[in-house]
Amino acid sequence: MTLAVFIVLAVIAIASGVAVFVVDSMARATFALAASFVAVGGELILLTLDYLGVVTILMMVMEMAIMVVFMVMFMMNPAGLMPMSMLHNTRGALTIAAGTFLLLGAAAVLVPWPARRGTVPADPTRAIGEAIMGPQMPVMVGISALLFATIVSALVLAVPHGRYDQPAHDSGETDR
Amino acid sequence: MGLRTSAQRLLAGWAARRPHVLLVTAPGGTAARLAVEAQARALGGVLTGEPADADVLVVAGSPDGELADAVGVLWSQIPAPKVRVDVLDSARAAALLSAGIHRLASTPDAGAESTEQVEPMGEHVHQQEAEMGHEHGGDGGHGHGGHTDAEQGGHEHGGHDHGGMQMPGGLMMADRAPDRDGLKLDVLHVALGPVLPAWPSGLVIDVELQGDVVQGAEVRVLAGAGDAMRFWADGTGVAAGRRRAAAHLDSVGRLLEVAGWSGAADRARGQRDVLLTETGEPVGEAREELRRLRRRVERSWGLRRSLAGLGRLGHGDVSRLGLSGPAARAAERGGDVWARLQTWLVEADLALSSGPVAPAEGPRGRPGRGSDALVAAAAHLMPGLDLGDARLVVASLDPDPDDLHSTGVAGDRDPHSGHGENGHHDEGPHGMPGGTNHQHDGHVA
Amino acid sequence: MTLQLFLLLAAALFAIGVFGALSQQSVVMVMMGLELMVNAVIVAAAAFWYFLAPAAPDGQVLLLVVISAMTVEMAMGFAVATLLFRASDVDMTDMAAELKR
Amino acid sequence: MTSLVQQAPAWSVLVAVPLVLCAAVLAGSLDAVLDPRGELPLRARLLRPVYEASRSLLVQRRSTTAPDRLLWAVGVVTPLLVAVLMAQVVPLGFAVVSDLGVGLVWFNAMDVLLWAGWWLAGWGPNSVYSLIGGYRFLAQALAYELPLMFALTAPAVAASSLSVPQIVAAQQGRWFIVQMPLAAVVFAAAVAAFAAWGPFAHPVGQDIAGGLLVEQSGPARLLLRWGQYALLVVGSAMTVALFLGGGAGPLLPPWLWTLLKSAAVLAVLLAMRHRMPVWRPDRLMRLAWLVVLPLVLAQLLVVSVLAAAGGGS
Repeated sequence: MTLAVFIVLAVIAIASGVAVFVVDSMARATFALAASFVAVGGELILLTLDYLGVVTILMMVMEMAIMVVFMVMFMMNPAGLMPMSMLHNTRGALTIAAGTFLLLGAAAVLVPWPARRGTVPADPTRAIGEAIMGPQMPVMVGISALLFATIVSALVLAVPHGRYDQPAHDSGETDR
Repeated sequence: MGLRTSAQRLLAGWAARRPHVLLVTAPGGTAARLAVEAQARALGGVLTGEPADADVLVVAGSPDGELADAVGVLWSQIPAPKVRVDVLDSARAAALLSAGIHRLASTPDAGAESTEQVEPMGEHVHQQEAEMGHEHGGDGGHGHGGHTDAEQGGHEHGGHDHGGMQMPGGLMMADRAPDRDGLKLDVLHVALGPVLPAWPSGLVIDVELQGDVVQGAEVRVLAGAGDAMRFWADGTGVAAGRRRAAAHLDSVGRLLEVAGWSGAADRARGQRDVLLTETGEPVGEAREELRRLRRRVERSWGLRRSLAGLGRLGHGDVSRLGLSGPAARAAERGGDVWARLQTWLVEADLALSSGPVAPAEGPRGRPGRGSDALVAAAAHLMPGLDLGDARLVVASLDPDPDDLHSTGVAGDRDPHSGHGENGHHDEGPHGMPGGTNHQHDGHVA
Repeated sequence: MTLQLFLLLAAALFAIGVFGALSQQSVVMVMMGLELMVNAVIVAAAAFWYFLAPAAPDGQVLLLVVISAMTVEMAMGFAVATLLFRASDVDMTDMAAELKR
Repeated sequence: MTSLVQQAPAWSVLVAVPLVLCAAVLAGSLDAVLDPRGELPLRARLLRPVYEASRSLLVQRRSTTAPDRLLWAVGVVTPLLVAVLMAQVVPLGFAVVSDLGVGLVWFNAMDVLLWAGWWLAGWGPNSVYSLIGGYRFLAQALAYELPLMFALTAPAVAASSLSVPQIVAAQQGRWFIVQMPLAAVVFAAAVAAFAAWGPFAHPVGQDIAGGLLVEQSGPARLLLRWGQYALLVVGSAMTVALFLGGGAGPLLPPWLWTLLKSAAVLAVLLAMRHRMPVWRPDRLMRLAWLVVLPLVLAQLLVVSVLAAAGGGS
């Protein structure tokens, strides 16, 4: 049963992953990627990682909803109504990709993975909660600092100079 | 289509209990419009602004020229089963509308002639029901003009472009131009009007949109048939004061509808109807009702927050644009959308108690000039606003198409241009990180 | 379900991501390739945690770090894309390379 | 009243779907009853969902130029689908379809699916107003999502669990609304926001000719409307579970208490529709980030301190 669910989700994840680079429409590509992430979230739930699986779905769908705005804003042909190719060096990329898959796949199958140590905790969510609030606290502190730095630098990069200079004449709302 | 079962009849009967009426007003059709609005409400129907949602198309007055074409496009966009009702005489509005709705109920698809047109990238299935209720007998051929790629026809959402690249489906790729954040983004050309919810029907404002931000605006007025009577300005019947108050309440209703407060809008329209019909109602009672509405509106924190500071017209603008009437007097209160709303409410009250504030003027200002100036003001204010704010500004000025038409300027004057403002605004944060002011490209029908 | 199956899934996703990142011209599409590679890393990390060392929470913490890294990558990617686009109306990697000259 | 919420047998999934649909239809009736406009007899109001459904079933299919049919269809079904998926973790009385350990996060993730769903419903038809509606929803989503997340965090901290049944169990003594009224209000408002309802109806606003709904006709329109109602219903039930003690109450059976409380919350949400103006998204954004978010964080701090103090004893 779980094997069947695994296979279905895996097929969805891979098929929509391929679809990202096959479909013409940027909107479709973005939401194909979102579907791939949702399927991977499902795989995590299969591995008893309920919390991380659901969080993956949450984060990635949100991210893709924002992403699609950028796609539509910057791309020449977001709806894919006009046939045009946005690829370069397809053959080389395909070769490298196939090589990567063969290499990683061979490693996955051939490496003698060590035996399992320990058992899955009764509540993995509690386990990770206690870990990040206990011994792994520095990691989370580091991540939060990184996220904050990201917010600041992304704003600095993306926003034209003087965006937050309040206009002289009014409170900066849309009145004129 | 052989499945005309009793079940289908039953459904049609139920469906007709809640008709969705799309109302188009042609110049001179104001009286008919008011009658239809009242009757639609009484029949349990709802007025809708979207052809996709309509099953009864009511045309108040007789459109011609471009407006008639636009009505034809609208009719073709309404999915069957559908009924068209033309109302010229307000006295017969109720009977015609009821007959139309009855027709809708009794014949789910009897006599339906379906025309199928398959176009390159989209199919349009028109199935046409009985058309009925012509006051003016011989005119059988309402534009069922198929799918014209019209920029008019309020709901065709026209995306015609200048010299763009041709794409499949007859679409054009959008132009690009710098937006206010310094990004070079696509420009869409969209016509607002002539038919939109809570919009002065017949008015068309061609806007250049980047995302949902208006970068330029040009006004056109679709000419109507003959010399329309200016209902609000020189209609006869009830006393001048009541008529003036009703005119302002009509505008208030439209503005509140655009602001998304349909309950209060409905109250304003209800009072308007009472003022126009029941001449016997004591002034005191009408004023009390009006004051209650005003208190309700003025106490709404959300509305005030939405309207205050928007679309400001100072004393300088008033004289430069030649504004008169309430819109000019609103400059005393700050000259924004909120001030214009308050001015209408205050002046409606004054009109009831002691007659119109400026008896020589119409509700829109100086006769023959008022609405023209309002339209110019709208075109002046719109660039730089997002589409919702632009709609609020237009609704707060509320030019009267009848007024525009009868002055004779409408047909052949130069469009008032907002291009002087040009597309580049650096007016500061719109308050939306990554929100609505984004673009899309060529994906517009 | 075995570790190998999960790793094969991860390898496939990673390879698709590599293809996308190498072949696409648009900056945003390249980012989508990167996202798919990170997606593969998530699968692999979760599988290693479950099949090799489920008792230790370190694997889960690693996953959290990966997910955060993905959001960071995304935010910075958007910022850079916007910057490029503002600077020169470009969203293609080839053209961005030409800017340097 | 001490019994914990039980997980219902597996077949309850099959019951939950029609239950949500029925509730959505009843919400349509309630909406019509609460509609201040017009002077219709009660019967005509109660039957309004039937009339509307009949219209939708008769209407012919209608299309636009060059639509993205696949994504359009996905967008149209999403709101109703999300409501059904959310309902899996919302307890009715003391039974719940699935006692997912992380039910709260599940609810949150499902509401994020709406970001995609509403946007797609706007993108699909290939029409200006409709797409603007989609963008407006995303702008609004950025405003409501963080306050919503922190409002959800508060009961989780107080009950020290992410499981909805345990949160219900934790407030049998005192409802959480007592110690976190602000979180409750913010949560209910966020429900209206993700359903694009009432003051948050900007994405379907009249000023853009109906926005997301402008090109939707027939069954598509019906699905979106019922989706909105279903979201409001499920959101109300979730408010009851998180803040109003779930099925707790004297005399009446728990399921009835849940229904009564949910109906009350739902009525408040529905009544907002015609009685308040729609808030402009830029002003809403300002309010959400500068006022509501700090307030909710302060609320969370209070709840956390209380929980730490209570946990220490």
